Amino acid sequence: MTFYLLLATALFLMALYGVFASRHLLRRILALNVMSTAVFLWLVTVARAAPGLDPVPHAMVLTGIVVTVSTTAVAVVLVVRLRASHRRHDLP
Amino acid sequence: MDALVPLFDALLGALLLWLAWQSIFAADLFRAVVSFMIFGLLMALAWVRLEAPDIALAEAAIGAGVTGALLLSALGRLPRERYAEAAQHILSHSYWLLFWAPVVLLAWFLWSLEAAPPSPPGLGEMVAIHQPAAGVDNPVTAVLLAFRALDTLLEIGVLLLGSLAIWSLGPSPWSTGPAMPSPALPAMARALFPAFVLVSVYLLWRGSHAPGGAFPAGAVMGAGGVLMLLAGARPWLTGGEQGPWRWLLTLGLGTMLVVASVTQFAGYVFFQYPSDWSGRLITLLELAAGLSIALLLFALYLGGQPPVRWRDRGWQ
Amino acid sequence: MSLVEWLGLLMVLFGLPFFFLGTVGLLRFPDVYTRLHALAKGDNVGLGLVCLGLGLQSGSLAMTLKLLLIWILMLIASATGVGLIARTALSRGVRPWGL
Amino acid sequence: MFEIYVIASLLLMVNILVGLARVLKGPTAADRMLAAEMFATSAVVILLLLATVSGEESLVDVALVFALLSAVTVVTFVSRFWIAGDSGKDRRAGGDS
Repeated sequence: MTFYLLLATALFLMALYGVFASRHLLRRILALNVMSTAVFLWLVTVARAAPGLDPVPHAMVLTGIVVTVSTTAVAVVLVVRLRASHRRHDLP
Repeated sequence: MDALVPLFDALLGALLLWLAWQSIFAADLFRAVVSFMIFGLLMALAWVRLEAPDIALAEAAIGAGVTGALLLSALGRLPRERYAEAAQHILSHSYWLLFWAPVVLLAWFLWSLEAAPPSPPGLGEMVAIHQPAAGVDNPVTAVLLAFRALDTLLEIGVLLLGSLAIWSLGPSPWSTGPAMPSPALPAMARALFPAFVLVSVYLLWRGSHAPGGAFPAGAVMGAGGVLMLLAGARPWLTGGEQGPWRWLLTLGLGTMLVVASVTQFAGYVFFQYPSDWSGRLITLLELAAGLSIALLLFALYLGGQPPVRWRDRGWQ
Repeated sequence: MSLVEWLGLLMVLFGLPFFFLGTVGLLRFPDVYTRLHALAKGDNVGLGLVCLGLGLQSGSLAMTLKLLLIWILMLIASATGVGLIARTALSRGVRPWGL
Repeated sequence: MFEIYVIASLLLMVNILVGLARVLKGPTAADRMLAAEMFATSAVVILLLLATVSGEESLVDVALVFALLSAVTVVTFVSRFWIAGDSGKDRRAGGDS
């Protein structure tokens, strides 16, 4: 279990750096997605410490995945629009 | 065999780390997107290892379906430069100092977890006690649609808000030109479409007693819609103001609200179901939510308001 | 173990090398078209043998049908996908190796 | 017998690891996509093997979803990325698009 916690931590930190440091907006969106996956991984791994299987964090993660999809879609479309109208794909 | 399973985990973890690194820092943007898609693929395996088949199913359905399609389509609309500048990082290396704070915090957290392994009571027992009242056998479905139905309501609300935001940005940016790469494509789509319907109905049905449910079913159906669109079918989801699609997009949210309010007027708490009706109500909600999740994901993929009339896209 | 289960195990073991050979082909072949050829072997024959073998071992009709459905879906997807990529590569002017 | 399947899934993971070299090298976008498709097939097989080992039937459903959706990725790649992008680049370099 510790192994997956470490993995989630490493993924989260890597993605955190990526979100702040990359210039291309699509890359930031990818980093944001990796970051949310790391958080889900953390949640599910911690939930396994409880005796029996705890379905509540699983349901939370399912909800989180849907929310991530919608935010990703909106962000991707915004990047495409920004490119079309201002010919750039990074923030000023 | 006992030594093999940790080896499997270690290999999986190393692959995940490498792919995440590639998808964030690779010089070529297409390589980054492909790495991200493979990352999603392997995350499904990780969920399986963590005994979360529900999440594995959702991750598979969404990562291989709408998210991948959306990222690839967006990449097709961005200019294909060598992305040399895209790999540039805007922070100087001294900013790495900023990241030591969370590192230290997380290390401390991990250490405290190791030092005193928590034995959290968890909510598993409570769910198990109340589950018979919910009328479904799958605990995750019971949590999603009975105990924490408010979360699901808001989740569908977020999906609806997302597609509203996208539609308000203008018409769909993907080319709907005549490019049909092969005559085999429409044939494949026709052959696969029944399978899409079959699998999503099966997942919906399974949701009441095993991993499955409205969201994976809706995601599979939405991906089926994307495939049909790419194969040249003219969807009946149009930008015109007439038609049933606006009602269908809000079907999930509407049904949940109606059920919640009716039970409230009948003297129960918001989203508390009468116990004889619980199973049937949950099935109804799943059906409505699955249908509108499929449509909403398809609408999200379109990337803008669909045209009032879809053009025919024959093979060139 | 019964004879049918041994047969299933044998089929799974026969199916797996196709994936390893597919990877070898993916890495060693010189152009897209030959790599497509290597890939399709794993998709069609390798997965087919594994699905049939596991279906024989599962002993339930529903599971066997589900495994067969997986194989058929993969067959359809890979057949059209391979054709699609090859045709597009040709029309975009990617030269076959040796021509 | 189940040990064999665990070893087999481990070998398939190693297979994916080795195949990642193609994603890294390219040279055309199609090569990278091909590698991703092969990983999808490998993941389906790993899921089926793990389903047999653990007796968890729902893993077969996950494999089914992967098998069904693998077509969507290829078709989007070809018709929305490869064709929609600027043409003529492949012709010049014999690759690298």
